[in-house]
This record gives sequence, structure tokens and C-alpha cells, in this order.
Amino acid sequence: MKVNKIILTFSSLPENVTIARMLTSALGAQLNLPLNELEELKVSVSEAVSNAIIHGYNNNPDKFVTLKIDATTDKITIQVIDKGRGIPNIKQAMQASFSTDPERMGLGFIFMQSFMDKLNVESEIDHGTKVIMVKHINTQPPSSH
Amino acid sequence: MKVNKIILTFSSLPENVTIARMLTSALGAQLNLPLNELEELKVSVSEAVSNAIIHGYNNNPDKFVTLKIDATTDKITIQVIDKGRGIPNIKQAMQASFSTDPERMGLGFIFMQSFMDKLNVESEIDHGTKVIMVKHINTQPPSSH
Amino acid sequence: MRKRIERQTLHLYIEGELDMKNANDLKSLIDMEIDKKGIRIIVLHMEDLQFIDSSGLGVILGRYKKLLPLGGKLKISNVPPHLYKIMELSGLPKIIEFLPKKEVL
Amino acid sequence: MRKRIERQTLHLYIEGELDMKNANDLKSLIDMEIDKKGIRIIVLHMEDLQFIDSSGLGVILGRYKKLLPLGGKLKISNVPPHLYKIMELSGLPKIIEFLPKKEVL
Ligand SMILES: Nc1ncnc2c1ncn2[C@@H]1O[C@H](COP(=O)(O)OP(=O)(O)O)[C@@H](O)[C@H]1O
Ligand SMILES: Nc1ncnc2c1ncn2[C@@H]1O[C@H](COP(=O)(O)OP(=O)(O)O)[C@@H](O)[C@H]1O
Repeated sequence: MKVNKIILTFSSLPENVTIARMLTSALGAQLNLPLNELEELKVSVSEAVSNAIIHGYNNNPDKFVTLKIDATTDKITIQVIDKGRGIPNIKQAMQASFSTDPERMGLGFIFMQSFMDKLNVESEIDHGTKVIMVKHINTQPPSSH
Repeated sequence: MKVNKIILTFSSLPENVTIARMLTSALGAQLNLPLNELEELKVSVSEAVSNAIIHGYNNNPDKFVTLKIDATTDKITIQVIDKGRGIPNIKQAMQASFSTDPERMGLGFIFMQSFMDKLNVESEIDHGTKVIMVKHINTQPPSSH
Repeated sequence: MRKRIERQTLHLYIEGELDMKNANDLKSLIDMEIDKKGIRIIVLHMEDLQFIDSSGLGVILGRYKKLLPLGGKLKISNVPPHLYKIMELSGLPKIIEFLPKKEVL
Repeated sequence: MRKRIERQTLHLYIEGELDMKNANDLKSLIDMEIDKKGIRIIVLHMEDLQFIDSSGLGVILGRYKKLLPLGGKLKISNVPPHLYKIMELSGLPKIIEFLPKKEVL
């Protein structure tokens, strides 16, 4: 099976959220993902990368975020990794409306969960966070929707 | 001075030339490079990445190419790195029309040289090649052209 | 972003992508209109919005909440179809009024 | 890619990006027309070409060289302005005939 691996490491800057999203989108387009799934992939990456920058690194632009994409013919695996402050209580963090920032909605993990087929979060205080997301690729011709 | 660093490491696959170019282009657009310079940046990256895949790795898709981009307000530095077969005679390789592949034009390095402000090639047989290119960013308002 | 004030209502036409990169700009712009210019009714036109995530949605909800105690209102109009699902998931349509095209002045 | 045969001339309308990813497809397509269908005159229309690099230019030069000893010809038409410089640098205009729009049938 053909495998494409892409690793993007970038400064923890707001404009790189766009770059990360564009990369995901370009790769998804090459895999012929339908437009709505491309959209969902983009949102998921956007949420995970924004979290790394905002929560993981407290917007410190000297830090680095890594986005790893593994694409095979039947699934796409995305990892977003920071070496930031980590999440003390992952279960709580993943609940709807939970946010440590009063200005934010606490929907990032909810979107990732809804839009991807699998979501897994690993985190260690002061060592960082790794968000692993999987999307299955429907190789059947579109029919039921 | 604000610095943005981006490192893309990817499978040595033809479709990733598109990805590398798109990334460069997205970053260049954020730096407000004029369209013709964006175009020239894209060609340069395309040539260096194609060389890494074709010459460096002999089209072996299990290998990895790295594209490093460092952007400051006054210049953009691009490195394309492979761990492939290396170039025995760099001076000769950089000459116009020199190619070890009879189907190719031997213009890759010529384009990189013409389109970038600085080009430097480091290579070691069986250890790989690093192409370093610099483009200055004209922060003056456009006038003389 | 295009903006237009008509019958004391601020119409904002949001374009492109609304994420953590520019959500704060939208926040400052709206807060300025509320605080400095006394605007109380805002319609966000979304026909040219290509992408939004929770950072963008958060700023919209935040502006709605800011206007409430001031007796103001924030409405959303013309959400493009590809953004329906994320809007739905966010719960915003249960809180904020979504206007179909023709009801908007 | 759109193609059209008229008065024994093959017209190919190249779109998008021509690089190492798809240059070989163009090569195979043209070689098939030459070898199997006996095509000897080819016009490459480039108005919709967005990007080209030395891999793409190499395939074009290669097809030109293949046609020469067969008494054939390859011409290029409608190069978009943003590709003038790379065309110039490649030296192709000194070898291959470039047609302005109106001369092309
Ligand atoms: N990469 C991260 N590093 C540290 N904390 C994080 C990270 N990602 C998420 N969190 C924590 O989880 C909470 C919930 O995240 P999320 O559901 O995305 O909502 P929001 O970003 O709106 O707060 C955040 O408020 C934060 O406390
Ligand atoms: N990354 C690389 N690894 C090994 N050899 C290389 C690499 N890049 C270039 N070369 C050598 O330099 C020559 C000239 O390169 P270039 O000017 O790009 O022309 P072309 O790609 O058309 O051959 C190539 O034919 C090849 O022998």
C-alpha cells in the first residue's frame, strides 16, 4: 500500500495555523477526499494547532508545533504535538464547554471528536501534548449521501 | 525582528513537489512577496525538491526530503536537504545543460541561480545534498519596476 | 471586511477565514463599534466566509454576550452550506438568531 | 487536458501545473500520438498553464527533438505572461516556434 508521510514543524505563530490547514487540505485533495470531509479535516487541524499555540505555549512564538500526517489509501492519521505546559486532566479538558480560558468556547476537542473517526490525547504536565486523530477514507464510490 | 521557521519533511514522492511548492507559496504570500517573486520562489523550490527525489533518491518513495524555510522581514532562506547519493562534482553539476540524465535539461541549478539572490550547494557522496537558497525581500514600496 | 451602518444597525461582511489569526481583530472592531459608537444591533453577513473554527465562533458568541446586557442584539445571516455542520455543532443557532437572506435589510 | 485534432495537427491544451509529477504523462500521451497515430504537427496551447519547471520544459523539448527527424514540428502558443521569464531562461524560444494567439488555427 502506498504511504505518504509528511511532517511539518513550525514556529508557534498564529499565521502558521493557516499554513498547517492548507497543507492538510492539499494532501486531502490529493487523496480525493470529498469536500465536506476536507472541510472537517481542516477544522480538526485548526483546533489542535490553535490549542498547541494558545494553551500549550501561551502564544510564545519562539516555540515549535509539529503536525504529522500519515496517509495511506484507506486512512489519514494526523498528530499535533507541542512541548508545552500539558493538560492536567485530559478527561475534563475534552468535555464540551470546558475551557481554562473564559474567552473561549471549549469546543475544540468536541469538533475534533465529531469530525474525525478517532481521537486520542496524550499529555504530560510541563512536557507537552500529543493529539492523534484518524480519519478513514471511504474508498467506495459515493452513494448513501 | 519577527522570525518564522517552517520545516517540512516528506516522503520522496512526486506529488509532494506540489505540496512543497504550495507551502512555499503560502508563506511567501504571507510575507507579501510580489507575484513574480512568488513564482520564482516556487520554481526554485520545485527544482531543488525534484532533484532530491530524482537524482538524490533515484525516485525511491521510502526516502525523505526536508524543506526548511526561515523567513524574517528582510529575507527568506530555503534549504532543501536529502540523504541521497550526493553530487561528485558540484561545479560541473551547476553548469548550464549539464545533466546525468539524458532526458533532462540540466537547467535546475540555472533556474535556482537566476531566481534566487544566493545559491549554495553542499554535498557528500552517499551522504546527501543540501541546497541553500536566499531571497531578499524588498521592503521598499515598489517603484523601479 | 466590508461594513455598513443602516438604521443604527451595523452590517459586517466577513470574508475568507476566521480563526485564531484574525478572530481578535474582529473582536476589537466590534467592541469599538459597541463601546465608542454606541452600536447595539449587529448583523454578521457570512456569504463570503470560507472557513471558521472555534476561535472564530467564540468571538461571535462573546460579542453576542456583550450586547445582551446592553439591550443589544447580534444576528447572523447567509451562512454558506459548507459551514452548516460546524454552526450546528457549536450550538450557536440555539442562542443567536440566524436570518435567511430575504429577511435582512 | 483537452485535445483536438484538426488538419492532421494535434492541439493540446495544457492546464494547471506541469512538473515532475505529471510531465511523464504528457510525454506518454504525445509519444502515443506520434508513434501510434502518426501525428507529425503538434501545437501546445499554454493559456491555462499555471506553473512549469525544468521537468515540464524538458518533456516539451524532448518531444520537439523526437519530431524533428520524423519531419514533424512542435509549436507553442499563448504562453501566459508570468511564464515568459522561465521560457526565456530555458532557451526554448530560440529552438521552438512560439505562436501568438491569432496565428493559431
Ligand atoms: N495543547 C494543549 N496544551 C495544554 N492544554 C490544552 C491543550 N489543548 C487543550 N488544552 C486544554 O483543554 C481545554 C479544552 O480545549 P478545547 O476543547 O480545545 O477548548 P478551548 O480551546 O476553547 O479552551 C483548554 O481550555 C486547555 O485548558
Ligand atoms: N540532490 C541531488 N542529489 C544528487 N545529484 C544531484 C542532486 N541535484 C542535482 N544533482 C546532479 O546535478 C545535475 C544537474 O542538476 P540540474 O541543474 O538540476 O539539472 P537536471 O535536474 O535537469 O539534471 C543532475 O543531473 C544530477 O546529476
